[in-house]
Amino acid sequence: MAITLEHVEYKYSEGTPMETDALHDVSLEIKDGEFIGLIGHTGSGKSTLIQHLNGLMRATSGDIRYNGGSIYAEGFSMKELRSRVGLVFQYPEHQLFEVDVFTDVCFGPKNQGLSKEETEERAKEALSLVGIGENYYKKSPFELSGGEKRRVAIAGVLAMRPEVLILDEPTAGLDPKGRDEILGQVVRLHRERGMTVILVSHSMEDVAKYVDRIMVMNHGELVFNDTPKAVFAHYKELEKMGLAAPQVTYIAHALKDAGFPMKTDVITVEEAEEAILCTLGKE
Amino acid sequence: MGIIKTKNLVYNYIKRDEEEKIEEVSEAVKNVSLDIKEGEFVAILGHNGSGKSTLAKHMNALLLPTEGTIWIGGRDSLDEDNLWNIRQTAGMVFQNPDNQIIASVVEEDVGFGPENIGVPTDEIWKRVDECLKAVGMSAYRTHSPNRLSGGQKQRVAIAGVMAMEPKCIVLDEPTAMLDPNGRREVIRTVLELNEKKGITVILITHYMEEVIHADRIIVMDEGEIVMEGVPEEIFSRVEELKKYRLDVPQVTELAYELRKKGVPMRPCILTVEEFVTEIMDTYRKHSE
Amino acid sequence: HKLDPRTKLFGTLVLIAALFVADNLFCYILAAVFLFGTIRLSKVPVKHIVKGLKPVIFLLLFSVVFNLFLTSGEVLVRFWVFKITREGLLRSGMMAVRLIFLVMGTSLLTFTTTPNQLTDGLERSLRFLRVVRVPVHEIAMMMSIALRFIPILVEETDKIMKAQMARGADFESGGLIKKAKAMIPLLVPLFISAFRRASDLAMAMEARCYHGGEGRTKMKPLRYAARDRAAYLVLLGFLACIILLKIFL
Amino acid sequence: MEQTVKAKERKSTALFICMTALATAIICVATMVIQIPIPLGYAHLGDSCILLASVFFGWKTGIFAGGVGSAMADFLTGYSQWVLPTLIIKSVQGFLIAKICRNREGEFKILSVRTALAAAAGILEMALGYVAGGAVLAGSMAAGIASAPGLLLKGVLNIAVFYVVALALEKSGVKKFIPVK
Repeated sequence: MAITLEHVEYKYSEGTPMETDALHDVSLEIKDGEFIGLIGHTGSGKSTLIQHLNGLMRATSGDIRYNGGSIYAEGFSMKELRSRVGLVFQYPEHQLFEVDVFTDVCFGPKNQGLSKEETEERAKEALSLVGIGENYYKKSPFELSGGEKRRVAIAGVLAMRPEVLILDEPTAGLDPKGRDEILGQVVRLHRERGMTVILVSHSMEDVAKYVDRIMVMNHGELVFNDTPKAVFAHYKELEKMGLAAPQVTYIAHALKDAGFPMKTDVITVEEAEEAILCTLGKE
Repeated sequence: MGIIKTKNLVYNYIKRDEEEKIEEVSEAVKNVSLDIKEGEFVAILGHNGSGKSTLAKHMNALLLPTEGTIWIGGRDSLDEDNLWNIRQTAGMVFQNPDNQIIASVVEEDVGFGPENIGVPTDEIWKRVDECLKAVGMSAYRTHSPNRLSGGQKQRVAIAGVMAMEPKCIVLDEPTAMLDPNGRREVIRTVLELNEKKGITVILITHYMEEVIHADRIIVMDEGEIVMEGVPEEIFSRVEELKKYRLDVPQVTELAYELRKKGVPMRPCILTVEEFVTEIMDTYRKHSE
Repeated sequence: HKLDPRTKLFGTLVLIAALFVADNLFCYILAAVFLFGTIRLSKVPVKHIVKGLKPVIFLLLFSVVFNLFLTSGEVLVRFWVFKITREGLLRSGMMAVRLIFLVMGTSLLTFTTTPNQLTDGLERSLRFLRVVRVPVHEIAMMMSIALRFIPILVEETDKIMKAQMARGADFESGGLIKKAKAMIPLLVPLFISAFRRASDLAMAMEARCYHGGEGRTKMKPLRYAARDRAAYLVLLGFLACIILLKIFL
Repeated sequence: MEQTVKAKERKSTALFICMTALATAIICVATMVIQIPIPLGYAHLGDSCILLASVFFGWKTGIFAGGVGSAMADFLTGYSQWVLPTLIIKSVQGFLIAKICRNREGEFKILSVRTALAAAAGILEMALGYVAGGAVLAGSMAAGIASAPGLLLKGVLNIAVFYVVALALEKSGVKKFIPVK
């Protein structure tokens, strides 16, 4: 049970002078139950990559396997794939359309051809997973706040009971508390339901805090694919790609350069605190 | 009197149902009084829905106070004759870069404001040249805005406001939809305008890293000003900020946590350099 | 092709008028000379202009075939119920040439003028309409804003479609009603987001002191240059020749 | 209270311009991009968007957005010889729809005889207009008439789309956003 990409290439407007490489020889594996962070600056190919994972874009060459079978094989149902690999786009405004929140969340399961009871049951379950209470069911999705819209949009995908959940910058434009709430719910989904999660984010601090593995895209290539600690150790290379490491990593390096003996592979505030206290305590 | 001054400003949003009957009145801004001096860099923080955007729109007379008064450049916004003067005094940059660029060519968009206020053609060209240079976008002057990155679009929007030669520029979450690179570009541009041209800047945001260089920070919650002071002072009150759904930079948080654990530190650390100096002091004392 | 957009607009209009007036060989020869002369001057590759003909091929063939067989007159060839007449041949040939010239002329305009320049040109040319209370400035403003938002909305349409396809939406299959219903998840978000954009944009325009066309100055005022005057002379001459040819031949 | 009323009035020019411009852009995009397979080729949704814009926003927007939006689509996709006929046909279409669907007080309902008549009139005008346009451009009536069945079929689909989307939009409370004229 996994998604594997083998030498996937994607070219825009192939065969014309405008041809551009959006993905270049990307090979990777996403195992069941992993929590992965995908980072890269705007235009690095990360959006193109996630759209390949559920078949919205078709690779120019290379192969993508879902649970062992190629998704490009004849007879493979893309519709089925899309309900297994749920993708939530960045702007909830792009998918909310129904008269009320509840009906909107029902759209996904209804498209799967489920019965009315089953559909409603799933919608209720999905909404409770993202912390939207029953008092919201009859509200128009257009009257919600930014954070609430985002949660309803996630519920709209969760209602299809996907095995993999891909979130494209779910916290963009939210205030700090809103960011923490959404991410907290995603973490719960991952921990309690064992759902595979791929989080696309610009916030290194968030990625460092939550994910098991980071994939870094640059100019359509997968440049790093490792644990957060290992990836952030390359903070100088990340900077050249227009990315960065969490601020605490810089603090650790700055301290070390100033002659303060401590380990530098810290990526969260707690780790940094512990490391500094450890050094100070020893003396 | 400063460039922007409000006295007991109140604004109520009135929600009406289909028959135009009043359904709900919500107080977006409650009794706000503040005074911003010329040349100041003021940051307004607050979570979504705290009333900071509503307050900002008063500074450009896009909204008029329900009660109380706001003076922009000494002019009362309730007096209709002042409208265009106010909008020339205080320019405004909005959140979504796509929804505020009007023309299909960068330089034409920068010229839009001056065209509206009847600036002669030669003067428009002079201003457009200057403003594009000031935001570092001269190389893109004949490009279509659609091909620019978010940060570049916001810089064009800033140039468009600058071309009207305002004394003050109000930025309403200009970085909320940008990636980290775009955010840095925009903030650097804004800082430069404030320092080099002496333009009053009012920056509304919820990214704490962006406000550490401000002269003054105002925190809003539920339509009221709840905290006000220089960055060092505001950021030393970590718990209070968290109560208002705000964050502090990691370095500030780390210093705060260490201080709680008994490591001697100044109460407000905003940059990595400050942090390193403080820790090294302690470390040397320890080693002795 | 650095002519004033107004000149180009007028030129295209003259060409269209000439083609509809023309009804004999000399007129067409003259039009051909004029058209190819302008194409050479504009330095637009002929290949691009020929490509513009593709979409009208069906219409072209259709009218040629119809005129070929259904015009009565002196019969040249006859097989079964079909007969090709001399008049039919002439007529269909003329139709074809007329259509081809029309497309070539208009695509020349498309290639040498950006929609924005056209908007500017139209605004100035139609200024006289203000006398009869047509809001020419507002119309031009709407045009240029619409042009700015077309690419943005194209991209947005694509994103919305993908977001809904990720939720299992199907835009292609089913009967008429099902297809119509399938458009709700696409068009509703598109319209709502457009309303939002419109009100945001209106606010941004107001914030930058927009208050209609009164008292506005222009950053890029249109000015006729010497080459425009020359072009007008050529155009008028061309029109005069066509009319003379039509009357005297 | 007085001030807010004034503010609303002042706002109307810019807002009206922007709303109409966006409607124009939507019509253009719907004509160029959204394609649905039907018997006899593909249908675009330009006409349903003209219906939506004219019904919701009134005749001024109908004329401008309908005519210019569709003409722009023709211009941008390389059918430039159609620009002029389209401009005329679709402007009249927008005007007809907006005028027929509203009663004297300027009110409208989606589910009403007026709206149904307006939609039918709009589509008929469009089909007739293009038949005539095709006839003029190709120089023969037959060429124009040959395109009629396709046009009508597209028209029916567009009316269907208009109804379902208009009802959905109305339910989602869009009317609030519409500038009052």
